[in-house]
Amino acid sequence: MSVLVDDDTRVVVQGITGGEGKFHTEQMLAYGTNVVAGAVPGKGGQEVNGVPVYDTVAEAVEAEDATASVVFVPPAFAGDAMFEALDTDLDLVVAITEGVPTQDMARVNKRLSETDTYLLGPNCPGLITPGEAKLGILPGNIFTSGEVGLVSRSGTLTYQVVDNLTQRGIGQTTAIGIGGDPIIGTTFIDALELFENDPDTKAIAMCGEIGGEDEEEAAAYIDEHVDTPVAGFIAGRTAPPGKRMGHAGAIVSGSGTGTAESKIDALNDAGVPVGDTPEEVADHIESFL
Amino acid sequence: MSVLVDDDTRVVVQGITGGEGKFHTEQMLAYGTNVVAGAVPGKGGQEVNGVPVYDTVAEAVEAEDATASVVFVPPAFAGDAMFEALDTDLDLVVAITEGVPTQDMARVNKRLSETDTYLLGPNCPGLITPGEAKLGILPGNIFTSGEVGLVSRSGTLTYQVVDNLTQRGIGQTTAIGIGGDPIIGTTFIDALELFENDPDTKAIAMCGEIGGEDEEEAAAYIDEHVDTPVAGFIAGRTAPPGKRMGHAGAIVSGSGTGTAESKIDALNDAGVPVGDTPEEVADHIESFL
Amino acid sequence: MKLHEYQAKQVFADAGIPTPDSQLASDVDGVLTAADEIGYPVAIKAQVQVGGRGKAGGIKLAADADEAREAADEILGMDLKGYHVEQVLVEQAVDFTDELYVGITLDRGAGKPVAMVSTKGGVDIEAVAEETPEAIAQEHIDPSFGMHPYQARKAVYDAGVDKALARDVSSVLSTLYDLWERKDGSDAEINPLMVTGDGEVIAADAVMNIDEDALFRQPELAEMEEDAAGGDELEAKASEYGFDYVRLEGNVGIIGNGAGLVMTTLDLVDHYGGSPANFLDVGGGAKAARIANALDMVFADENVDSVVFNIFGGITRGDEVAKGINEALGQFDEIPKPVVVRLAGTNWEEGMEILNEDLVTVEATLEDAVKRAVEYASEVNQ
Amino acid sequence: MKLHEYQAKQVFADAGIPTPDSQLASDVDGVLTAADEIGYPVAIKAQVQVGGRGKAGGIKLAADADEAREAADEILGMDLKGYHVEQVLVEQAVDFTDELYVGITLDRGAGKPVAMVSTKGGVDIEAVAEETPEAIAQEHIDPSFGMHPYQARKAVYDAGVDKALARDVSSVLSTLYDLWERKDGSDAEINPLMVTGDGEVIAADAVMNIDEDALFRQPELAEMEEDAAGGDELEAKASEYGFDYVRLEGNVGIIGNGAGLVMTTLDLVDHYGGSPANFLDVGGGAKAARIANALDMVFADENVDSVVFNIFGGITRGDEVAKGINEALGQFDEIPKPVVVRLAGTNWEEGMEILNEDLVTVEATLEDAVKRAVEYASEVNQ
Repeated sequence: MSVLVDDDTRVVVQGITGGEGKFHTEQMLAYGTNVVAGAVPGKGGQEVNGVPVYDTVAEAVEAEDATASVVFVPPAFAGDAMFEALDTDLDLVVAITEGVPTQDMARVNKRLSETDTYLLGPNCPGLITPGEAKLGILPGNIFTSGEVGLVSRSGTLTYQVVDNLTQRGIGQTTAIGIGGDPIIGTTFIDALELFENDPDTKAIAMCGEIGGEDEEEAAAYIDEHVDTPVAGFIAGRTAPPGKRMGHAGAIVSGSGTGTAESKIDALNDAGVPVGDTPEEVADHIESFL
Repeated sequence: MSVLVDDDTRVVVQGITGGEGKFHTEQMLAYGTNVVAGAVPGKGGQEVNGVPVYDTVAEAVEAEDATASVVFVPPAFAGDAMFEALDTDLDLVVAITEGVPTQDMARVNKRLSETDTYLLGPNCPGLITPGEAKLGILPGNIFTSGEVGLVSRSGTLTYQVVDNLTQRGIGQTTAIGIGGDPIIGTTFIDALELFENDPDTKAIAMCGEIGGEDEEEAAAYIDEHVDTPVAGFIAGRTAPPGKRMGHAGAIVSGSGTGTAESKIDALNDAGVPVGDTPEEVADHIESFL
Repeated sequence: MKLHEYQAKQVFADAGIPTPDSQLASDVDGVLTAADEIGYPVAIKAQVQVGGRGKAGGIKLAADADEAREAADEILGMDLKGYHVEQVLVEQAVDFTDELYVGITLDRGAGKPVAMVSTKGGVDIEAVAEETPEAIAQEHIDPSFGMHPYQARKAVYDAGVDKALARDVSSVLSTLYDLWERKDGSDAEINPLMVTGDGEVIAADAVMNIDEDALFRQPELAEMEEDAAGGDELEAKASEYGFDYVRLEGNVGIIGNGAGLVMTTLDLVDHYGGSPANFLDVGGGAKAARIANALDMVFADENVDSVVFNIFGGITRGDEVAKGINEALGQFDEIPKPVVVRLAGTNWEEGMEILNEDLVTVEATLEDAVKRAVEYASEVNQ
Repeated sequence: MKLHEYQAKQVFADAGIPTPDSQLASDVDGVLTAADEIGYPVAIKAQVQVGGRGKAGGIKLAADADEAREAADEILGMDLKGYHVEQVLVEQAVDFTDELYVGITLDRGAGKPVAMVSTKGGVDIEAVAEETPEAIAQEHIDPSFGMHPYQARKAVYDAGVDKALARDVSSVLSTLYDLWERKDGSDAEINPLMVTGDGEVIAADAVMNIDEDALFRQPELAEMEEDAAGGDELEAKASEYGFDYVRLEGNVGIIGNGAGLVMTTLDLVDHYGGSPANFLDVGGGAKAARIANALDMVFADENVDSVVFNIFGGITRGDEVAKGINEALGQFDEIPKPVVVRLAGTNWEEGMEILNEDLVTVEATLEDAVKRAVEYASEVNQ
């Protein structure tokens, strides 16, 4: 089993005719993902890699029974694309786009709260259920099917941790990149809840980073609601306060919360061991299985 | 028993220091309504008729445990006053103000859908549970306690129908004026549901008018969900299409719905007799009891 | 409040919606000068607030100055469905290949605005809505977010607009929504939005209704109001007094407080065999002077043969009503038209004491009051 | 992107928020002319992007021309926490009785903006937030509706602002929210909002941070960006190249792809006893030229003694990375600083084939690569 996506997931790609959209559609198809439609205004009736394109997401959903969308749309239009996706009844929207204005996301976030849809991202690598479906830009070949659920704010850090697991022969149920922006849709807590309710997920790896209080809140949630063992990692221990390090989210405000220390303490208090290195995260996970 | 208000209802009056607010607070107090606070920005600390005034509704609610508000605020500021009321956890907001811009109400209506609060109006006379509480501008002396629930889009028409009932010795559980504007909060259906669930309401009088499709929708609702007998009245049978008659809501669009005929037909189809005169409505109600 | 075509076009053009060259003219010379500047052919269009101007002869094409003179002569000063034509819009005649419809209005049932697009523009869109509703693509707008760009596109694609035009049409629709929102519109429509041979779109007509309750925050539009009002003299007077007033065809004058109750009074007049001459709502809490004004207005209507005065006091007080009636009728040596009064509610007893019963007929119930007024009116007509 | 005080004040003043008279000056004569026009006393304020300017000597009061000359001499050209002061704002000195704080920022946890008001302005508001959070009234804003007028009032009353000032302060707060929204602010703050003896309010300082991701739709602010950037030469160069780059205190240069992974590399450098010289994220899908630029940048930092190059390819391809490294290092006769490379993920094998191992040290795992780089750096320092 898995969470959010599997081989029944029917994917519409928003922005399928753009450079990135086209390339990753190819990659997703090659991985075996069920990409059933594209949606690009004015390009309805065309095909990309044999996938039919529609002018609107609503048309694509109706014609091809899509259940999820992946957004490869430039930042200026990505908010609108997410609104369009959220106004259909898709189960999942994955926003890959990096650089979406924060106020656009504040508005999308409000809309999201009115729906039952999961929104991953923006500025995330997507998610993968190894051997079944990949939605996004993750390199499929490093993943392998297994019993570990992985959730991470960072893309390449996810690959690093997965690699450490896979090298030891430890596979994943689903790996979810939730994105590093200040406002994201699906949070650690949402992902933890999904993994907790997935009988095949026997252990969870959770990779956070400095900035915000999502990890602290996740720790409190784990303490109360999660029985599946969790191992954590927090990037940015050495980041100086007040400096922005790539991820818009990775700003340490300088006050009590949001630092690596407060996050690690919170996780430890919830019984979650936090590795000093990705290798140590793999050690903890191995000990759980 | 009664619906929405009774002698436990604790009322905050928004705009209590204005002419209308002051006058009707006096009237409500005289009727026995539990007016516990006023809210007017900058007037916090004053008193009106012995009622303490606060700067914000939130303060008034917290200090005096108010459960309902009545809005007597000029049209330009009434939308904001309703938002303020809806952002506290009041059970009921009654907006008396006439002439609120429609787009303000469209936004208030969106906000309302996010809460569990009942909003009566705007442009409504309020509501009354005879002998217990009056919130609004209805003349208390024509009402008498009894078994009929009354819901109406029009103020003075309500009085007319109530008078016809009271003259025959037929009293009311609660009489609700929902207002005649194009966008209102509580609808016929909401009121019908409340009366249906009130064991003391043995019959319902429903006064509609031309314009919109609320009466048609109410008829469909009655057909499916209401066992309590209902008698109806529709004002505006002789109104020519396209003319606006006072209530912004009372415009007949000229197409199939919204006319007096379509409303009367819909009600009749749902088993609701519609009186040609207010007197006939009283006849029907009398026959139900 | 409905803007004139020329006013609405100005508002649309200012917001960037393409409109034909046009000028307003109020005499034949003005029309000819305007047509010269714009270049023939031109359309000459009566600026009055009625539907179906074209069919009623209020719009004419002119290929040259002779035709323009003839058309201007005919249209200026004509009576168009009861409205006197004082101004025409002289407008560049647009060659078109297609006519679209775009509009924004409030969907009362949904409690939110709706954007509409159709490829069946240029005709009676209400008829299209009734006969082939699927020909009008609808997109509801959440007023807290406004119209998202994708919604404009979706409405356009759903309507089956030619893809080459989609970008321009959705841009017009977005602008129209923006205007509807910024200007407190109740309706904003372009019918037809013409498509030219070059694939351009252009607003050949323009409708904009403004929410009167919001005019206080639309000072520019409020200034247009005087121009936009028009037609009936009594309706103009009522607007001046601040009454909700509608003139009708019958002979029983009706005055009351509250729209629902006044409509009910109309209905009862009809029910008891009479015919209402008007709808007049004095509103809530009317004082004596206002009551007197209302009576004066109804007397000023030549069609009126009798008057029924029906007040159920809530915030309106019976004593004030009685004073107003005495005042209005006291000025006559002989009462011009019989007045039937029914007073109920707040202070009705005080009112009855004050009321001079030599001047009016008093009835205790609404039904009896209406019956009596109908009787009086029918006596006059015998 | 953080605006300078003078830029933020201009934006605030244009929106109608009261600000003191002020002029920008870049030399002593300019300061004196400005002060003459404004009238003494004036404040002379260094325009650099650091907190605590006042304590660091970057703000001085001048009662007359002599004092102004002295202050200008001291401040212009001074080094303020590593930033060179090139401009000062000469500003009317305001007599005040109270200092308030008003601000708008994003509450990440709530995913929505929050408006804040406090009567404890003029001091370190972060300290107030930590020690007496109840002294800062907060009001969360639903971004689909924007800030309702009642919310501005509520924040002001909740903060306990004097009632006589409530209207003015809530008006400033409303305007500030409006700016935050229209200008894509990440923070907008006035600290202090001074209250004068006459009961007027005036923005004595102004902070405005703009969401860099939204600069594409803020052309006026984007023009200010060049001015607003400042300070470190390497950071300016990184911004030109489009790298996410932060200069740090250590001697191990770090290059990688993806913020989380680069931060992790920093953390491991620290973990294994080294000290990171920088954070440099080449982003996703970097080609050879971009990789070469990154190496050039890190070499240009004199503090760097060794470099660790950590790439986990997703959309970034190992062969492109290897080409870029060869290219950057091929230009040297002698490699200036030892480079440790770790390649994983997409096309890592192709990359390893291409990579010239005479120029770099290759390690298979992140841990080993970091350890090796730390070792090299410590050797240099022995």
